[in-house]
Amino acid sequence: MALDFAFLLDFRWVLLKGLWTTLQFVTLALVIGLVWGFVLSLFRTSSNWVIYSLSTIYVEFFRGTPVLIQLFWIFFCLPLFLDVNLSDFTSVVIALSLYSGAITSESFRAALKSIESSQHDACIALGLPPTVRTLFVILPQAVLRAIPNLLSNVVSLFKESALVSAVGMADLMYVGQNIANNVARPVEILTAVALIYFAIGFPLTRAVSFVEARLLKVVKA
Amino acid sequence: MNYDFSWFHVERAFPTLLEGLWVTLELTLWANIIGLVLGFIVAIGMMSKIKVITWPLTLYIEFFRCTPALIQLVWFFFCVPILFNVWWSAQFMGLLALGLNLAAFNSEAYRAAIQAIPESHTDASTALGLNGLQRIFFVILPQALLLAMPVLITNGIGIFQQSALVALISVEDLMYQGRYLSSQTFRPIETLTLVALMYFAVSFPVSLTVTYLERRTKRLLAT
Amino acid sequence: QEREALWQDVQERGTLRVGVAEAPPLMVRNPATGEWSGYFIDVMDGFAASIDVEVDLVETTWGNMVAGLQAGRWDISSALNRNPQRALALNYSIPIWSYEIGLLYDVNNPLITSDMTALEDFDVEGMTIAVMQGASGDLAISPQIEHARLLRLDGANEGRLAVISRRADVFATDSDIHRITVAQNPDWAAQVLPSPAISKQGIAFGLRNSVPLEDIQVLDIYLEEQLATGAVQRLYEAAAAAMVE
Amino acid sequence: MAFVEINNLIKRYGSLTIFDGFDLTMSSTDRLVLIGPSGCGKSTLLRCMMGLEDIAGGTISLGGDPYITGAERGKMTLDKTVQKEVGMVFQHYTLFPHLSVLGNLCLAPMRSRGMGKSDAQDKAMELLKRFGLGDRAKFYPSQLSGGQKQRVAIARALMLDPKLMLFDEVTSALDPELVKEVEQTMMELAEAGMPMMIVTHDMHFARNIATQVVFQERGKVIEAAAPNDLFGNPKQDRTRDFLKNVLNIEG
Amino acid sequence: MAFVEINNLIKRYGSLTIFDGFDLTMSSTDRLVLIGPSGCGKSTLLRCMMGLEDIAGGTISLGGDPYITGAERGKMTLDKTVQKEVGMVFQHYTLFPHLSVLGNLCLAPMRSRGMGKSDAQDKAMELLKRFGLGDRAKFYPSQLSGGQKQRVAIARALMLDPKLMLFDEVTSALDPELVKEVEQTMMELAEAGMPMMIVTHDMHFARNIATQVVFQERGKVIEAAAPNDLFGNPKQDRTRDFLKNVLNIEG
Ligand SMILES: Nc1ncnc2c1ncn2[C@@H]1O[C@H](COP(=O)(O)OP(=O)(O)OP(=O)(O)O)[C@@H](O)[C@H]1O
Ligand SMILES: Nc1ncnc2c1ncn2[C@@H]1O[C@H](COP(=O)(O)OP(=O)(O)OP(=O)(O)O)[C@@H](O)[C@H]1O
Ligand SMILES: [Mg+2]
Ligand SMILES: [Mg+2]
Repeated sequence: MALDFAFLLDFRWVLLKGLWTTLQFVTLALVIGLVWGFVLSLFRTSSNWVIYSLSTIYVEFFRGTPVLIQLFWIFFCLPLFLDVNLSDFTSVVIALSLYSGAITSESFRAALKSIESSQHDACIALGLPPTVRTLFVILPQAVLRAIPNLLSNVVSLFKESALVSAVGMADLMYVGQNIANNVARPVEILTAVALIYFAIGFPLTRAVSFVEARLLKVVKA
Repeated sequence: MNYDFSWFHVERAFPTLLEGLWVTLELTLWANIIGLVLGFIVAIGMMSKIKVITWPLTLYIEFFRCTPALIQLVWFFFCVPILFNVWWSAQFMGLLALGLNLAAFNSEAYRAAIQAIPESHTDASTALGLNGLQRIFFVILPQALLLAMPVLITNGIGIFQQSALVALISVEDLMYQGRYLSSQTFRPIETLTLVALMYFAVSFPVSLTVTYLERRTKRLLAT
Repeated sequence: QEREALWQDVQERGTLRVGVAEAPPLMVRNPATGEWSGYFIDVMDGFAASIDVEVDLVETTWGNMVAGLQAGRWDISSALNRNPQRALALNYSIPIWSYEIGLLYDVNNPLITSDMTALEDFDVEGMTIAVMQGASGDLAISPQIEHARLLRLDGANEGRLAVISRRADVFATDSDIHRITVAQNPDWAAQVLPSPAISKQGIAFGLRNSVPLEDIQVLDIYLEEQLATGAVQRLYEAAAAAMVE
Repeated sequence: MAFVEINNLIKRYGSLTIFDGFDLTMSSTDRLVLIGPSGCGKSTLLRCMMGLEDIAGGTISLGGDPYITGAERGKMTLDKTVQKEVGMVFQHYTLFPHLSVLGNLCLAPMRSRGMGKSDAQDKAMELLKRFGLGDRAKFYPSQLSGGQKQRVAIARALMLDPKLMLFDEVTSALDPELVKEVEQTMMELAEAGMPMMIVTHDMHFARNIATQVVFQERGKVIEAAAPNDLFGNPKQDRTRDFLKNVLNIEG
Repeated sequence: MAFVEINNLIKRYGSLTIFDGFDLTMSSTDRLVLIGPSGCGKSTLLRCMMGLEDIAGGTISLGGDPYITGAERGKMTLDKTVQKEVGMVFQHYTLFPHLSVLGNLCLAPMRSRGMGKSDAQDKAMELLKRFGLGDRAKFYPSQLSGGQKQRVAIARALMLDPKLMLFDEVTSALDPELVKEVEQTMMELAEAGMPMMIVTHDMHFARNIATQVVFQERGKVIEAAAPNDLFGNPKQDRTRDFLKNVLNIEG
């Protein structure tokens, strides 16, 4: 069959709108996931056995089961258990936030672990109270060290978000399928959608390497 | 709650789900073998100073890192035959896509690990009269493997999780069987809950083992 | 099991939530605007007006049509095929349309010749038949196939892709969907309508098991009238005409 | 009454006992240098005095004030106000890598003393100039040499006007060429009359800076004396052995 | 003809010239110690001799055999057979952390000499016993003290029966207490008649072990003499200055 990409031009705004939807819920999920992930990482370094175990199981569950199933579950099972109605958008944001919280917490945890105990000693020797220590010494270093990892998480979440098309959310992938159904030319559409994801994802991964090279030079004394 | 749970069908379907799990495990295993070996070769290639080698490798890595795995699978399954005129089975194509995806991510893990090996080890190898290949095999590879192991295993579990996507190209893995059963029995909620738990039952112990191994290698490699 | 008072709930809410997935011309999503059209949607609009509520369309995929209904994300699943297995888990309205399964194929495919007219002709070794996972084509074809290989895919796109890429030799689904494919890709696409027909199932609206028969009767009575007056037929023709232009 | 007084200190790591009734005193005009073989507990002693380690018994006093009291069960009691009057410098600088030199110096006075920003910065600049680091205020630790880092760490500790400074092998991680600049900074501090406790492996420096040298082994003080006596004429066999061991390469 | 002969060595890092026509000779009965200020090129010299650096000109010979010949453009020529007769020990041990002590020792003989496993192990055990490390064969580097690590590194280099050993500040990273054990090992090697070139900052050790001391500065040999002459009665002002600087802390 002959490939013909020209017709895609007619759909450029539609594809962009799909991308816009994708970016909206990915951004929301990222922000929520960032906060939730940091809280989780503190839970996971907790000395309280119950908090530690629960948060560990939570993180492992969301990292170890297919995101497709998580989405499905939040979409169709959560309303049954909670007996509430959630809009598609809300459901997607909840599902992706829960997932991104889990992967973000791992990045934070690794960063927290990489801060030498001598930094704590130095804080005590300088008479810094615990809150100052956490806010002004530990947190900034943890965030700096976690940044490359967090950025990689942005890329993975952005990519994984293509799955929400499978539960009927009109994101980039879904719009692509919709167009393909309409014009019945799936090869071109699929390729174009892949390229759009790439066009966003690639600069992001480059940014990761850039930040990694620059930032870590400062932080690693 | 306004829903009657019925586990009867699901119970009957359990053996089928186990068959699916077996396929998932096989896929994961082979994808990991491809990912571990090819990933290292790519990482070594990326260390090269020759642009003709690094450019295509960069393109390969970035393509797989920057596009959704869903698209990669579908693209491999449908577009490769159209564009290159080759027909391999769904299972093989799924495996290939997953393996190449994992290799791209693993190569980055290896690269970071290789960079963490002190440069002086290269000098020491030369001083000991080891040639380039011997150095790679006996000095760099084992250390890179040990240093990168936590990330490699995390990636490996990630592929276990992501392998669910092959269901969309009709590879009969756990996800496929789950979806099939749920459309057969019309008990999607029970079936998919069970499927999620089955995935978790595999990934959780593996992940705990990783944490343990991570602690051990750290101690071993501490200098 | 609890019984629910569906129409009462719907009227209190003021909206009737209808689960929809792409199946032109029954239900069509306009990619440019994201708006839905199609005669099943027109029928729902009419019904909603008759009980004095608005229609709220919930987009989903075919694979999730049942799950979303059971989870209460919407009140009615639009355009479900009636079959006994499904009836164990769902309630149905009366059918308002019957559909035919067509087989889409690539005219350049040497395996397919013009004398192949029945499903048995396609059920041979070396033949691969693509179906949409969980959709009516899957449910109708799977039990009848003995020799050919089945390829269960996610949606209509993948089905078409399978034919283009020769992953499958034919793609079995609603003939109306194929009609569009053939119209858009005259260079390679063609379809066979097997005779005898593969399945003679009615397309209806699906409701939860917990919806009492009295409530379903309300819907049925409305549909009965639309059928009897030929309104459904007119809506179909209008929608199909809109598709092909 | 002595300025620093350690009474009957008991310190354990799990089942390993480091100190089992350790005593030490130091006057406010002293600069006490601790020497002894690796693992004898020198660092542990300084860490206990700084309040970094939970002690199982005994008291540690500063200016007659017992600010740390060990408890066999549960946590020791620790008077944080007195603790803040002790400053400590570590072997590996432990500067905060995300803060500039100035930021490192100003953090503690601003956050734990409530000093105003400009006051803190003025004071910091004064200290930095005194140590010849005036032009490094805006640098980040990763941009400094080891010797500069260590001098910044000393300045940082001095920002809180400590009454006692503890130095734990502050030159051990430095290239030989950079040792001297740090030792000179410490000498200058000594001349300004700062009471100090110093752990070092550099016997020549020890001899130069100390007013009193304490040789300890396995958690016990073996010998304490003025530097000329201890180095020139050690009374104990074990001291002699140790010194011979450390110094003979230089014979 | 000298055992080691460096002729007109030219070495650059980019636009930075380290050596611009450097000459040095050493006989097979010599133990040559290189001293000089930081950055003068001592490590670079050893690295050039080991074949680790690409040189831009000159030759380096061992036993009359010019095994490294520099080239202004393109790569130098290097005779790998002769290169293997040179052994080198580095400041930071560079043991392979994933191999046991025995594994570290046996890797090179087995892989680059094709020695059989049991032969290699026998030889390794003999060397380890000679260095008092017989009981550490199964340990991993992370389980050893710094001094033990460095002695293992020396043993590892000796596994290939080198004709010349190069030591680059092998005790600089060690705790003072551990320096001696490594220096003793080197002394023992010296007594066994191994030709060595040693870079060190420890003047006392230099004096003890050297048969010849070379003081270099900015890529030039300033003075070369027997240790007693060079340390006791330096001819050049710059040598005197350097020695004063290094030794005065110990006055
Ligand atoms: N956190 C800890 N947990 C368990 N044991 C410890 C810990 N810190 C130190 N030790 C042990 O306590 C003993 C004393 O250690 P310390 O660091 O005080 O010795 P040191 O005299 O400073 O030695 P060095 O000269 O090597 O610094 C050593 O045997 C050491 O192994
Ligand atoms: N890889 C390199 N690239 C650029 N310059 C280098 C490199 N290695 C060393 N140099 C420079 O070459 C000069 C000589 O370095 P070298 O390490 O040989 O000195 P050194 O005498 O061993 O000093 P030290 O006593 O500090 O070890 C220095 O100015 C150093 O900065
Ligand atoms: Mg110590
Ligand atoms: Mg050097």
